[in-house]
Amino acid sequence: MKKVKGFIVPAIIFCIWWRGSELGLWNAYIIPHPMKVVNAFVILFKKGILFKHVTVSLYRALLGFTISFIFAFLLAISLSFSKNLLELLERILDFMRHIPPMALIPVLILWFGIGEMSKLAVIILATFFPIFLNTLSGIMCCDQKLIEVGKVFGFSKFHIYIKIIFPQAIPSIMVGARLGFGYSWRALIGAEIIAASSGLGYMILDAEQLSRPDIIIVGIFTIGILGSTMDYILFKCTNWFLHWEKQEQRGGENWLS
Amino acid sequence: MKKVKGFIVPAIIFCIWWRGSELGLWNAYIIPHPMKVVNAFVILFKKGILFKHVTVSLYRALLGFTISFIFAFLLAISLSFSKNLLELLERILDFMRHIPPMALIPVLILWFGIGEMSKLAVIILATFFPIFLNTLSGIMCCDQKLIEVGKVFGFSKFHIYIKIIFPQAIPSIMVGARLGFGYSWRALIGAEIIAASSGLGYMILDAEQLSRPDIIIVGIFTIGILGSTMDYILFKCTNWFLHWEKQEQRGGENWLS
Amino acid sequence: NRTNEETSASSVQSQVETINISYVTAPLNVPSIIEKNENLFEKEFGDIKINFPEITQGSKMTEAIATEDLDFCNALGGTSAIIGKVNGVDLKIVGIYSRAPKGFTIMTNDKNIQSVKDLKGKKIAGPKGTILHQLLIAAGNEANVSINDMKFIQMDIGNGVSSMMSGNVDAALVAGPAVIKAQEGGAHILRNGEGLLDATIVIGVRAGFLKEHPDLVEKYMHVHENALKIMEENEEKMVKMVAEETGVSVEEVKAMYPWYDFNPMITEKDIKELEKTQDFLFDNDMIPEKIELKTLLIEK
Amino acid sequence: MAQLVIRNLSKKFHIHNKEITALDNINLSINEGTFVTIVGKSGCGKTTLLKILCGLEEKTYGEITTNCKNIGIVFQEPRLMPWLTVEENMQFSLLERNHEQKYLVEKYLKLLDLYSFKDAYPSQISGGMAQRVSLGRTLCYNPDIILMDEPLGALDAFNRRKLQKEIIDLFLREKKTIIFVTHDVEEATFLGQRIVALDQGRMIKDISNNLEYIRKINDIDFLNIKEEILNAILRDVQG
Amino acid sequence: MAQLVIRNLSKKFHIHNKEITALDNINLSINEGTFVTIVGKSGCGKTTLLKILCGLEEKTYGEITTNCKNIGIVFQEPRLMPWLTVEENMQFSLLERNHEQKYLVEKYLKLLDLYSFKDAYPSQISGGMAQRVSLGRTLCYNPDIILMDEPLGALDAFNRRKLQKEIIDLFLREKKTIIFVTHDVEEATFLGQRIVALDQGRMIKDISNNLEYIRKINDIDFLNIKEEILNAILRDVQG
Ligand SMILES: Nc1ncnc2c1ncn2[C@@H]1O[C@H](COP(=O)(O)OP(=O)(O)OP(=O)(O)O)[C@@H](O)[C@H]1O
Ligand SMILES: Nc1ncnc2c1ncn2[C@@H]1O[C@H](COP(=O)(O)OP(=O)(O)OP(=O)(O)O)[C@@H](O)[C@H]1O
Ligand SMILES: [Mg+2]
Ligand SMILES: [Mg+2]
Repeated sequence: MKKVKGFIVPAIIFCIWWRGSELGLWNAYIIPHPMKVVNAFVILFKKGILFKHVTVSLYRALLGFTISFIFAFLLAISLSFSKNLLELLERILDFMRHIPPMALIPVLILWFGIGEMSKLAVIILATFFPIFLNTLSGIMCCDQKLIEVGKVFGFSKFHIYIKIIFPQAIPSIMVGARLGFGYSWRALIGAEIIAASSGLGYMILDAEQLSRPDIIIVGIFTIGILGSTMDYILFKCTNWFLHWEKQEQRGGENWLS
Repeated sequence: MKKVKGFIVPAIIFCIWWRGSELGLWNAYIIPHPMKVVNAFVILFKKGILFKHVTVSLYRALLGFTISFIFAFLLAISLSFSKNLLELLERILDFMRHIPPMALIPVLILWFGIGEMSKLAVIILATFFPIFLNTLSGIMCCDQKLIEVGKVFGFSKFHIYIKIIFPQAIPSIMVGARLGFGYSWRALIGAEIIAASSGLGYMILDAEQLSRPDIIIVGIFTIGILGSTMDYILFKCTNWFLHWEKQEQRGGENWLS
Repeated sequence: NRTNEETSASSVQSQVETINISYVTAPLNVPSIIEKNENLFEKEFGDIKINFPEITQGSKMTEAIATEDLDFCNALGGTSAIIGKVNGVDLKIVGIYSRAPKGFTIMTNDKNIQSVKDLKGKKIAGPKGTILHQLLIAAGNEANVSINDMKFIQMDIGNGVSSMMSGNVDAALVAGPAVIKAQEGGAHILRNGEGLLDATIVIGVRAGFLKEHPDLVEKYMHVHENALKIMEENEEKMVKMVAEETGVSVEEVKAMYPWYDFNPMITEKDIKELEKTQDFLFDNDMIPEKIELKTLLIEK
Repeated sequence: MAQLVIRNLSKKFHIHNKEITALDNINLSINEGTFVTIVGKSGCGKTTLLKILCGLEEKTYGEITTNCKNIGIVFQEPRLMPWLTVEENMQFSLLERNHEQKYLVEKYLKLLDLYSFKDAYPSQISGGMAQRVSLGRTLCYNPDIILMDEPLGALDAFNRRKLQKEIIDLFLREKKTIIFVTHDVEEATFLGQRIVALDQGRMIKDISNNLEYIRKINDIDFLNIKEEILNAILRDVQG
Repeated sequence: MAQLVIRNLSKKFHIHNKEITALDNINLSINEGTFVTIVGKSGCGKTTLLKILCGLEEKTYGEITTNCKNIGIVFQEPRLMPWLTVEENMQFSLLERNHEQKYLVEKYLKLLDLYSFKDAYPSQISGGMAQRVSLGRTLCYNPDIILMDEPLGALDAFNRRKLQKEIIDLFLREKKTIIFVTHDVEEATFLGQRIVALDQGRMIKDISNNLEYIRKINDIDFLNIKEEILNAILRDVQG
């Protein structure tokens, strides 16, 4: 029942789209009739083109996300360890946080070439900060009283992190990770500006250049549906793995799932 | 002293840049000599062009951020109020979260034209989710025991939110707002693809078209420095306004500031 | 259909309040720069407000035409015009903006590459589905190098030049001021469009607008011709204006200006060029079908 | 007329599929202006009963009727807002701040010996102080029925006796209904007009205590009542 | 040889620029295997003293020397990890889990009457149970010196007496040094071999209590010692 509810709004939007197209309420060039989009989908699907693009993009987004997650996580931990490092890096990180990755593409090409590396770099630039900042804030806002318990038991810093800080910071880290994952997907377009010949972002860019709104819409739907499905699967697994249900005991609820 | 520390790393990077350019370690077409960039800056500054672009972009980013913040905040509150609404909207929100705003530009043009509205829409699409998700999670993870205190005192939902939930959710909301503000800036490039004739994003795009890497770098620096300065000012003010220092009593620290 | 007629009928009576003309300065759109800087349209159209949205990408311009956010494309690549029209954008060509075979080039930063022949097996970056792409294929054919023997990499001009300068690709397709900048950076031109194609850039108008206000379209063309006249009369002053606007030095503008033929008349040769362009697009799977080019041109 | 009637109240919890009967068929009818103490061992269901009375916990079975809306509770843990000072915590329940209420807050700050700490944050005060702040917060709320869950638990004998007397004073002055939970039989006997003993969720004793305030803890009647309750609870332990 | 020597220990706090002397020139030297109780009114500095001893709070002045590293503390509040069950909380300090330690955890679970709640989460148990879990957690840690900050505060008389006896047993069996903080003079007298009374941060009494375990609370010697401490604290109140 709960599952069904989530599809009411999309269904309504679809109906409006259909009727509106039939009645010619909007420009068919920009928002083509659903049937045209379905046709484009069927063709792309049958030819295996869509599948190829999806695998490539999935690979890029997941890899970029994983790398960002590892880096952001380690950096957040290091900075929470050392106030010195925090002061040393905060200015430059804050600077980086405001730079549009798109503007850096020439520099990325110079450093990483036009292969996978520079595409990954764009994805990482878009993904890094939500994970980093949410993890850092989760760690920093941890209940001092519980940390004291660990200190008294002579825990090493490592064990204090593992046994006290992380369990508390998990809600924050999860928010960061989910945001980050969303941005990984979104960054595909930016990433695949750089000399791509496959991937969903490339497919959309190419369709745009060739004025094929039906393909653009197929691309948008594929990215959106695949993204939210991946997100759902990924975090159901994580939750299961982390015995997340225990969090419920604390009054925390798992949003949007 | 602490302030100075933050500038060590940028200073080192600058030195490397300078020396490397003198020695011709990299392609001057992509990373021009610092002096060339400074010259470009001086010219842009003297002519008042930079100032014009900055005001326009600042206006767009701030307006987009403000609108996003208000919407995200209100939506998060509504969803935390009503489980029904949450279930109704979660699918579509999760879908939206993964769509690249760049892919939506044709649709945005159709709906909002090529004026300010569609530029704002791109910024809002990029800014909305960090604020929304962090606010929602902050509200949801609130300590149930303290909420019970409010319930016993017969507080209305409104007062429970005002007096118990928000003060606790503030660290989360702040993370969301800062992330969101970062993405507002970053989105300028994407936004100013749409028929802009001023703004920092336009300046960079234009310089790209005219192959002027020096101007691109001036643009990157202006965006980065202005962004982190704005962020600093904005949140110092907010902290002051919210008597943030009280948070320190809880062991929470204000990161990156 | 009936609704369409009704709306057009009602808007015939309504006075035009604003006209939106896209403003594109690249590669070296001298007439547009003059028109805007000298307020030529404002002078001609009187009370009507003129907007100059800076939409530079061809596909974005056709989108804006489709959504009626744009009335004129001051300089639209022939390829974009055809692609848009094939996909259902109601667009007409009212004149030729420029022909500049020399303004569109294949460049390389590699001393070992001296002719198009050497591009065999090499990586070439450039914008797909554009005049430059067409140029590459045509040049390849001329030198007996099939496009399949080259590694074509889709990129816009700016990123393509960056990739070439940083050695990540062997050659790039370049047009406009970037040619000069790349030359300054050490790259050299392998081949330009001379003898291969005309690089036709057209002036486009929204078909609906044309139908309702043919008089305004005529006025537009009149301004355009006027701008060309002003250019010839005050060359020194105008070159300076152009240099300022594009960030290119006066000498460079003077060097590039002769590459461009701004005669707005649509000649038989131009139509042939457009046919050639359409063939190129069709042969390379970038349009699903061909159209009768006449439907794209304004009826005389 | 009874102000609060509890009929056949039961409460079951589930922990990992194991059922726990926290309250088992409780029947109580409390008149307006009575001082009831509830005494029992750790885990016997005292807190659960109070939580159900003030609506924070659902009952599994039974009926509760009351004619008053304003029920306040002092929680077992202080539950102070960490971002508010002692004074701000005290006036937490007051949505408007007029002269009268300012006076009230000040009064309780002094009464509870907290005045010199009014600007301190919860993390800066001792455990006993925190408990006093929590008590003061509910007193400032000024409810019709006051539920108190071991409010004097963390206090030393002196402070404890002093506050017991203050609570009796408050009771005599304002004739509020007070339901006071404690694990200390002496405290229950010292305070309550009616003493209810719980064990494993069941009511095992419900006696009235008509001794006059302030009671003498070495008085023979006092000791008798205390003994009776003690025996009831102890018997239950052995039986 | 003294295991723990405290010399001229002082601690000052600042609340809004107001200086508070929490500890004022404390001198104590505690031998290995002694049971020390520290008694005093709310806010007299008991918790602060323990926190400084186990290194959680900086001292303002003075010196502390000790030859043992393993100091455990039972906090005044339970401080349980909300995401762990009772059993997991009990074994929280144990980084490896071998047979011996499993046995230890089980032993204390039973001893503290928590065995049937071992799978419950902190939010599912009563206040008294939580305090017992917290006590058990530190006992499982098995430190050389055990600091206890009112560990029996939320317990009813029966559980309290039972646990007091268990603590004495533990002490007699393992000869640990125990520093036990309480606000209950009787408890202090019942447990301590040496009783230290604090008031407003100053040591006002330091007497030894050589009565044999288990002590009788109606014994005349017992009552005398209790009286002596009570008087010291009371005198201070009046003076
Ligand atoms: N972190 C702190 N910041 C400021 N003042 C503090 C802090 N911790 C304790 N104090 C002050 O030190 C004094 C002693 O506090 P302490 O917690 O040691 O009392 P206590 O003897 O444990 O009392 P109780 O029996 O109520 O727990 C109190 O006045 C308290 O306000
Ligand atoms: N939320 C809950 N979920 C599951 N079991 C609960 C919950 N709250 C209380 N219980 C159980 O109900 C029983 C009674 O608990 P309650 O808190 O009422 O005891 P109490 O009399 O207040 O004890 P104490 O004096 O130790 O505070 C206990 O066995 C406890 O484990
Ligand atoms: Mg209780
Ligand atoms: Mg204390």
